[in-house]
Amino acid sequence: MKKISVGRILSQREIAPGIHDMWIGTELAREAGAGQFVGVYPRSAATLLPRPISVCETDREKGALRLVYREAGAGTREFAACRAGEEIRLLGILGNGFPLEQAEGRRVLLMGGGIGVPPILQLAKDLAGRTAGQVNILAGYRDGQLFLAEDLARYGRLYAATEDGSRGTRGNVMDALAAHSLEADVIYTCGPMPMLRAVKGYAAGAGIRAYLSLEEHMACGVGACLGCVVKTRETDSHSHVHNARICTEGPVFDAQEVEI
Amino acid sequence: MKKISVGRILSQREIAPGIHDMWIGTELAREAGAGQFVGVYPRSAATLLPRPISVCETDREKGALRLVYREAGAGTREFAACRAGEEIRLLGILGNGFPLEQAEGRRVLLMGGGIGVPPILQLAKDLAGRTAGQVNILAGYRDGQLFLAEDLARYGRLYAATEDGSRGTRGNVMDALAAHSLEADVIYTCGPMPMLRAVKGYAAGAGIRAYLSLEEHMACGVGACLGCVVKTRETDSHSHVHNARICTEGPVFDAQEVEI
Amino acid sequence: MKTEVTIAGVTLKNPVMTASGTFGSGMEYSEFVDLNRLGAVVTKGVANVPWPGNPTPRVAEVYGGMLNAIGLQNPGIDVFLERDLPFLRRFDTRVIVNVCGRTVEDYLEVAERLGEAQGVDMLEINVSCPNVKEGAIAFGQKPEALYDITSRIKRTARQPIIMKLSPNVTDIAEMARAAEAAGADALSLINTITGMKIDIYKRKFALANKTGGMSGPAIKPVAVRMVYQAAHAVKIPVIGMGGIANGEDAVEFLLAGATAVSVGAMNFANPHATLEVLQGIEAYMERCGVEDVRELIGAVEE
Amino acid sequence: MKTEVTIAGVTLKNPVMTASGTFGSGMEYSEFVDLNRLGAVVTKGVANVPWPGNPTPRVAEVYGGMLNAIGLQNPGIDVFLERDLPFLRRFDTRVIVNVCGRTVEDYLEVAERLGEAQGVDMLEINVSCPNVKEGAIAFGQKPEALYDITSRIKRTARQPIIMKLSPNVTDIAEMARAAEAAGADALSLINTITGMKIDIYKRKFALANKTGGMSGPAIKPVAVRMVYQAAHAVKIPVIGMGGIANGEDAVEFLLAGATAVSVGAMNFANPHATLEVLQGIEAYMERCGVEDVRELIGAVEE
Repeated sequence: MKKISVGRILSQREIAPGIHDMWIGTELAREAGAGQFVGVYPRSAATLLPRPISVCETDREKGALRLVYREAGAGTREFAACRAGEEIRLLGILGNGFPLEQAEGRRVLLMGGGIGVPPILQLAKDLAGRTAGQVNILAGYRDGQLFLAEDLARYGRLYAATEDGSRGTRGNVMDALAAHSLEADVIYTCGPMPMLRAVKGYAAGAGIRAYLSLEEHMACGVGACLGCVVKTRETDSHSHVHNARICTEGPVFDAQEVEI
Repeated sequence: MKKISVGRILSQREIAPGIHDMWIGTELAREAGAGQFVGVYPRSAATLLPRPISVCETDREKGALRLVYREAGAGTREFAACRAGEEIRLLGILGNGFPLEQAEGRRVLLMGGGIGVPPILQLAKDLAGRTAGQVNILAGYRDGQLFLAEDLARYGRLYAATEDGSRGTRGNVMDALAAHSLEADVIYTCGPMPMLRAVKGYAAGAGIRAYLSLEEHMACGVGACLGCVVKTRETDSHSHVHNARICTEGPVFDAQEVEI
Repeated sequence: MKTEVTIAGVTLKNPVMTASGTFGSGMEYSEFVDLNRLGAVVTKGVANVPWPGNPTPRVAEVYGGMLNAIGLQNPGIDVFLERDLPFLRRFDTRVIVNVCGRTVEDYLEVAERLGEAQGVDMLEINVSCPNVKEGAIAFGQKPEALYDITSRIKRTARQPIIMKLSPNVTDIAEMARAAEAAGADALSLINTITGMKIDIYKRKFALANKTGGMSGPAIKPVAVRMVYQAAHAVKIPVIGMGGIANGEDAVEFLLAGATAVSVGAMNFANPHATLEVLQGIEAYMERCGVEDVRELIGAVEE
Repeated sequence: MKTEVTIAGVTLKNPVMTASGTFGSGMEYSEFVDLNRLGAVVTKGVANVPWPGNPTPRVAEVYGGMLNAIGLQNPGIDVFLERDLPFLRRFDTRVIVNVCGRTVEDYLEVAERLGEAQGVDMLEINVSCPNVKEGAIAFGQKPEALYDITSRIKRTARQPIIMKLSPNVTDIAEMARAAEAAGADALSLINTITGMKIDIYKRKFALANKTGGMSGPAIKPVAVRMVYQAAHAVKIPVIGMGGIANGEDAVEFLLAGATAVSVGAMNFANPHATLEVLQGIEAYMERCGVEDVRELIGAVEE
């Protein structure tokens, strides 16, 4: 169920230039699933809208939620300045999350690019033991700062790609996919739009299922404002036009259903 | 000279309901005179203008400035929430201040009403020993919460007036003035407009000098915006109309010069 | 303490409503707010057929507010009548349906369909959406055009009509008078103010539509001024909106002349905003000894 | 790094100017800012005779900005020429004199007097002050009236004239075209947006004038939109202003089509604002490899 709640920051550190890792003590940790997100409210009177940040990891026992986000504007800059012990206002839990059941007994490939890497972590954790063989994880980075790589490696076989070639395969996750000629029955992915388009194209060609986690500017985060929509192949049941709400019907969509 | 500077809050406490007493460590303490004021900047992005707050007391050795202010809106509410050790942005020192030389060897009466009491304190300190006999101080309050009364009593003979009659003379400072039939050659006063009008009238009738510290909504605080003006008897040398800038030509005016 | 207000013969239990387009058709926010406590729910704009709206990005944040260029995406009158209206009718609140169109005929078709429907208390006519090319705003920026569409809809509508005015005009009083003269039962204002944001590092417009409608606390002083001017230009009731975040903001609009108020963009910043506004109004009445909220309407000292 | 821009043949060392009415005649802020570093100083409005302005309160704070109703208090052209102009001429910056009046004749008289003066680089004609009853705004809200006064002043003025436009209009592009057609050498916008604030506990208007002109970061998106629309409607240069607080804000106006920018209300929030805006523009150029600031003018991707 969606609600406003106040969490307490447990820890905060910069794990790569401009990439911040925040653990928050919040009851939302118990219901938060891989691929879902929370709206985080800045305190400044000049920035009123909640910032959508996806679940990176949850510790259900401790009731702790991990958010790994990029410092991109006034809001995230403010979050980055928050210290352990401070309170933070949250809206959530939001979105549909990744369909775990689609991985049952299948060969699974997880692909994350840039700030799309964090949601892959909780997904890899949740899939552990449910898939056919070990999960393969492709993580794409700008440079050698492979944030979350160690965490990911714990839950699957990690293949890195870096744009500058400093670590792993030079190029993006698609290059790494080819380099390691990995095979899969289903792909789960999150990352920049060009990467998602490439994955969608690859999956269509290979005739395999792919689930994409999409991003878009949001206002309400709960499906009321219709700010964050994606063009869909079929008429969407809510809008009755070819537009699904990323915050509500998404952020995770079957690649075949969306036109990106 | 006017400038922007950052002070550090040394202490803060509520000395009467909604009345706050803040000591700030700032170099401005060395130049700040009785009747002058500083612009205090709120931090909130929603409140951009400096709040004019008059000098209550200065400790020139320690470099400490005392501001006693009423919680009246978003800005002062924010100040009231500030704690010792925090930084606070200041604009100043502003305004002309009380003309101390007019007190030399004269019988002096100081009159403060409500949040107009604080500036009287530094004035009383600065006049100590320069006047004919002891300074008489009339302080008017809403109720028995006689904030700053003890401080004032150290520098002159204090007569209190309270609207509810709980302490001193029932009524305002004019009632107390009559009750104690005090005499003076010169009056310095700060308080609400009705009180200032009464003092102006009394001084005119008694044929004595009176200096009024005026208040008005301000924007820039440095004489540029012409937001805070008072109607003057003579054409003002800056404006060339009958308007003087309270922030610059004032806030202290000879009662005969202003039409209030 | 009396909080009822009446608009065109329709009594609201209190003056707090939702601003069209910020509250969907009530469903989404019913998880946060008990709709039974609201004076009225104003729906997202409904057209005669489904509208796809504009390309994304559709929203951008600005200092103290936001810009939107949704483009009135909506599922159309059929779906509204089948799905949204029955949902709203389950609650004890007034239902005001916002009507949009590209041509006068579009508006008339929707008004007719709603006229046959049960449980629609009033229609709000959106002639001021800055984000759709045809229709909409065109009707809302010239007094003659506003007079024409208002009188035509009034002849068709079975329910009272509220004309929602655009702030993007030289003289809001003139627009208010035109709508009143044409038979409008009430006015609501302000709709959003046209704004623009540019991403200086990408050198691109923040919105695909280039311009968008600005809302939020940043625009409140403009809204209060226009509500005051409109309320003093006409005799019909005025519904005030524009950046209302709390009860004090709402009271400011009432004092300026509004009979009711709508909470818009602030629902996004605080899903409980509508109820907090209501509680804030009641707290103000308590504190200031106001027995009947109607005492506040237009009560600013002239 | 080149920061020079040229407006009507007058070259400014950089595009940062001051907004009329927020910087006096430079004297007050010269304690905080080295005026030699500014592209131009735009003075407070100057009339043919001293103006007393409006009663107080004249200013009020609003969310992310302020309202003012100073009413163009000014000492008149004589004092300006004797005291303020000689002061400004001591600095190596361009001097732009804002001209105000109640009748066309008032404007013409001031323009004539300034035509005989040395060291006045341009005139900015204020036909958009919302706070004076006669004249001013009346000329700035109808294209015909704007065309008339612009052409008459142009015939009299010896210096290039900048027409300062009001945002309180339905169609800013139409106003911009009218001024250009009448011979304006440049445009500056936006002046303040008319707003209102009510003290809900006193139930009084915050300003003695009831309404006031709104300025500050809160209005920036409206200003950027209007500057974009005006710049695309005319060929003459446009000077952009409205809530500029830092270099990034200034760059946004340049990308929207402004040739120069003015810092207004933010001088009150930060007396160093003008220089920080200049430093911010230079930092942006450095970071983005922009050699010449003129590359930025209207460079938003269409």
